[in-house]
Amino acid sequence: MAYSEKLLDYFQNPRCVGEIPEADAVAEVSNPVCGDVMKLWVKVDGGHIQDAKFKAQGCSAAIATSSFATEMLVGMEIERARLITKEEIAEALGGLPASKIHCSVLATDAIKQVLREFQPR
Amino acid sequence: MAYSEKLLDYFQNPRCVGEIPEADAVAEVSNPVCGDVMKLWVKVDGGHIQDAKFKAQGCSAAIATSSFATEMLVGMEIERARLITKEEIAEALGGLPASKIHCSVLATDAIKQVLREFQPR
Amino acid sequence: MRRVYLDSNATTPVRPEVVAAMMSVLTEHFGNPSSIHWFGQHAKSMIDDARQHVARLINAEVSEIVFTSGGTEADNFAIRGIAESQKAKGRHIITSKIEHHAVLHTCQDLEKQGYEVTWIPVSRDGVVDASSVRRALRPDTILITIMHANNEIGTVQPIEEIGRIAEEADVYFHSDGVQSTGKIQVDVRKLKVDLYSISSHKIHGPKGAGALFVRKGTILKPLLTGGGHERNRRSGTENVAGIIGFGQAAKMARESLTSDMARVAELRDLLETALKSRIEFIQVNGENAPRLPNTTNIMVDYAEGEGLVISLDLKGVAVSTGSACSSGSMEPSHVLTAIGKTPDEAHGSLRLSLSALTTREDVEYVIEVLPGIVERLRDLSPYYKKV
Amino acid sequence: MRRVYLDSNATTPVRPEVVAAMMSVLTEHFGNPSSIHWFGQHAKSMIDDARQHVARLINAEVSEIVFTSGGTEADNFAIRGIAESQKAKGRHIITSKIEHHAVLHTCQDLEKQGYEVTWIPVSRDGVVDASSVRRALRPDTILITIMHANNEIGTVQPIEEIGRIAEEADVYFHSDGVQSTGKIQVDVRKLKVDLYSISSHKIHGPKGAGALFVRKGTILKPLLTGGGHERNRRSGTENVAGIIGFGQAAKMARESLTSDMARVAELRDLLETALKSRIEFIQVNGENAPRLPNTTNIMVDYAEGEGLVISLDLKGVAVSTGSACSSGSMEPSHVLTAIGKTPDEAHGSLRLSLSALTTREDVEYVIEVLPGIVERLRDLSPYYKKV
Ligand SMILES: Cc1ncc(COP(=O)(O)O)c(C=O)c1O
Ligand SMILES: Cc1ncc(COP(=O)(O)O)c(C=O)c1O
Repeated sequence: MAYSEKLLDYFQNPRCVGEIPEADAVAEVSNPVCGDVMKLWVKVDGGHIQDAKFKAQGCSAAIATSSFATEMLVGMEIERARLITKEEIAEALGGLPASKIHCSVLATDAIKQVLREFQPR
Repeated sequence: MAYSEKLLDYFQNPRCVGEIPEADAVAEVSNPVCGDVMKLWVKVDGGHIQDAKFKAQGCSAAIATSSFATEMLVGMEIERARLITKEEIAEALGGLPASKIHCSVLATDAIKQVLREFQPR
Repeated sequence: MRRVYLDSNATTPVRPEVVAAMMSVLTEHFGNPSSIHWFGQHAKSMIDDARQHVARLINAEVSEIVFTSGGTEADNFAIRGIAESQKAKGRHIITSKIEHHAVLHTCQDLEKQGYEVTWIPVSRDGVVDASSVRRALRPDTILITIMHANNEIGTVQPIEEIGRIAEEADVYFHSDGVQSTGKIQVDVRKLKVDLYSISSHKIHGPKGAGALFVRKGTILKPLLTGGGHERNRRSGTENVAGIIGFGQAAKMARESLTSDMARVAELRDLLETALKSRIEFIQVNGENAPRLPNTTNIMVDYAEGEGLVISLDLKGVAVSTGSACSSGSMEPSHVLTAIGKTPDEAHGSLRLSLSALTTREDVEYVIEVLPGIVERLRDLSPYYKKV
Repeated sequence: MRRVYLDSNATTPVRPEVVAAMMSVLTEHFGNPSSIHWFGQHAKSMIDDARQHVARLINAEVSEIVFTSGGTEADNFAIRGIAESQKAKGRHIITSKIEHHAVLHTCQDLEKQGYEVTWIPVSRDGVVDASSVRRALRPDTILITIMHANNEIGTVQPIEEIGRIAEEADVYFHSDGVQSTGKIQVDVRKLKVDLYSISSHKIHGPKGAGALFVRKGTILKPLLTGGGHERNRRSGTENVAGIIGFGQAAKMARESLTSDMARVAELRDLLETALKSRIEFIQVNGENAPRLPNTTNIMVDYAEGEGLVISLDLKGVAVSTGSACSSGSMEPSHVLTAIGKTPDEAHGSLRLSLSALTTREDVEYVIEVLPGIVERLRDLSPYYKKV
């Protein structure tokens, strides 16, 4: 298996799955090459992300990285959330095979877009 | 092994090896491609070949066919000896691999030449 | 963990009898078949036997079988060999849009070298129309190369019909028979092919051995030059153990083809029917076409193929999505695109391929675990709404 | 019958540890390395290990090892690959007159396609003069291909020197290392080669596996296109069992090279000395050149090579005359011709080649039986006169 135990755990038992009906912002992004999709809901409280949930359709790496990134967001300062990189996510999940690096981009794209939604810079 | 038992026997235990000091005819032929050489001595009595001996330097098939052909000659009518073909020799020895057919030509060449020696036509 | 292998179009387990035959080569009969001594001649005679088994499997003559390192080399050899030997006559090649990469990329490479390639489309069920091959013929056509059975969706092409067209037009005809051989009856005389590729590891033989059928009289430039092995058609010391294993596998494939494949078809049908009844929003690709008895390719909406494969893998079940060879790539399968699927649809495809060694228990296990897996992934999808 | 195998330059017996490693692949780890499930990934990781062993044997990096079906494919791949990729730059190739047929016939084939080949002669001892390579260089030279050690007479070529010349001239340099690898220390960095061919079955691995070292950055057109295996350098499902066997053989060759080859050299020297003292009118070819420790090629006047081989075979001893590959041909060996032998002389040559598995008893048996065989054949020769 080319994936780490941790990544497989997030794929098998994804955290933060679902929707937030009264979300402050929602983003939907997709990867034009492989067709993976992620939808991200966040609730914001002051400078913090109070809650976050996701749904995704895609490969195991896309689902795991989406779940992991969403979990990271919960309780995080918005300013810190802006700094999340695909490398940070990939590393925290024990690395990704070269052909799967682009999957973690899905999550960072969703984060960028969701933050832009309610607080455009 | 690509050779028959019989051929190997003639290679290992060649018959009619030697020289005939007072031969009626001697022929020496060689194959320009593979370098094999055969020398053939015959003693003739009337229309018959009374005795025949050979020496050869060459591959196993060349030695076996030379020996077998020389043995055939002993006691044979000259007219019959003229008719010996490479196929006859090869068949009698249980066949030859395609790449070794030319070896039996050495013996027929020697026979032709030796007969020409003492009774040119 | 229980392990179920339903990825036989990627490769097959090696039969124990094949392993035993290879063992004897590896431990005892290690000679080089080109050597004239006992060790070499013994190895040579074993290869002769293997050649006979492979020839009989497809009704070829022994002198028409050229051993190669596998299906990919056989395909390259056939296509590049004809392209080179016939280039004075012309540079037009006809192929289909659903060929294996070994044919597809080789034809694309020839395009870069100045050859012209006509890519014949297929129906929505994944079948080439023979008459479109006829229409594509030109005076400078030198080769038609159309696969016998597709590796991804299992559809069988009308090779006999195309063979007649090629014969009439006096154009060389190659067919990639890597997936068909050992699964359906193959008779190269009836098919009227000039060249036909086979691979050992798809019929329970070892990887690294294959063969190209080269009809007597076919003018083919060698791909590998050197010591003049294989009657000057393919140089290189023979993979004796691999070839002997291939021969044994071919022998067994021929002997039990009819009964094995009847049983395999039954299991495949059981699998397909059960999945269709237990999982909504799925379609079987190529369902209405003539198909290999062992293959089913399903399209699962609201889920992605790799996620399905990994989920099944975690339950011990080996299957694939798209073609095994392109697993590193993210592009949607060119075969599914050719039968009219959108990239999104293509990404949700799953190939389950059985073999003579597949058991009913294997199939039942998959029927048991797959619906739950699909359900779980769909619950994660932002698009899926339960009905 | 006692069987003694002294034809190790043709092929070698497979080590038991190699057979064991292959067994585990054939029985259990049959997955296709391209598959993403457990069966495939396990096979893939085994190949990665094997690649490491092969890389270490010649001091390459793992990413520089491309597995092939053998030495012949590696040679074809290197030469044809550079010829194609560099043809815009030029079409001149430099090689020697004593290359293996896999190089010789490939260069001849390129000549027919419009490439120009300079054939460097060798000394009477069978060695290329590096300075003649330098002199042969032209602005349109795209490749130098000179073997590391000769298969027939065992002479070792000045590859390091030629490597420096190639580097200075900025010309790609390939060396056929099929016979050198596993018999002498090989360090591709020190040799400054860009491409280096190896074959598994010459180092106690299975037939049908080999490798081409491709220095990082080398632009090489693939010979086999398809699924993009081997980082797009060589397509085709990997011969997993063969590669794993090759890896195990490479590991063992590296670990015991120094001690094995010291012992082998001693046995070879014993054999050579004994034969020279017991048989008159024999010469050792390449005697004064740097030579492989395992090879002796003797020329026996007044006897013919095939007759000697068959006679020895009937006593259970396997050796060869000329190159194993050309056993079907009657032409005198091009190597012996290149070192100045007449066709007649060349026909009386005998190659005895030892391996790490050769025992002192093997050698002593040959010393015992060969003189009588020579004597018997000479007694049949019309030219031989006892002195
Ligand atoms: C239809 C088809 N052609 C060719 C090949 C290539 O054969 P091999 O795996 O022996 O290189 C395959 C297998 O991957 C295949 O399915
Ligand atoms: C020097 C040399 N090069 C190339 C080859 C060809 O290698 P293979 O036998 O693996 O095709 C051989 C062996 O016959 C050889 O001795």
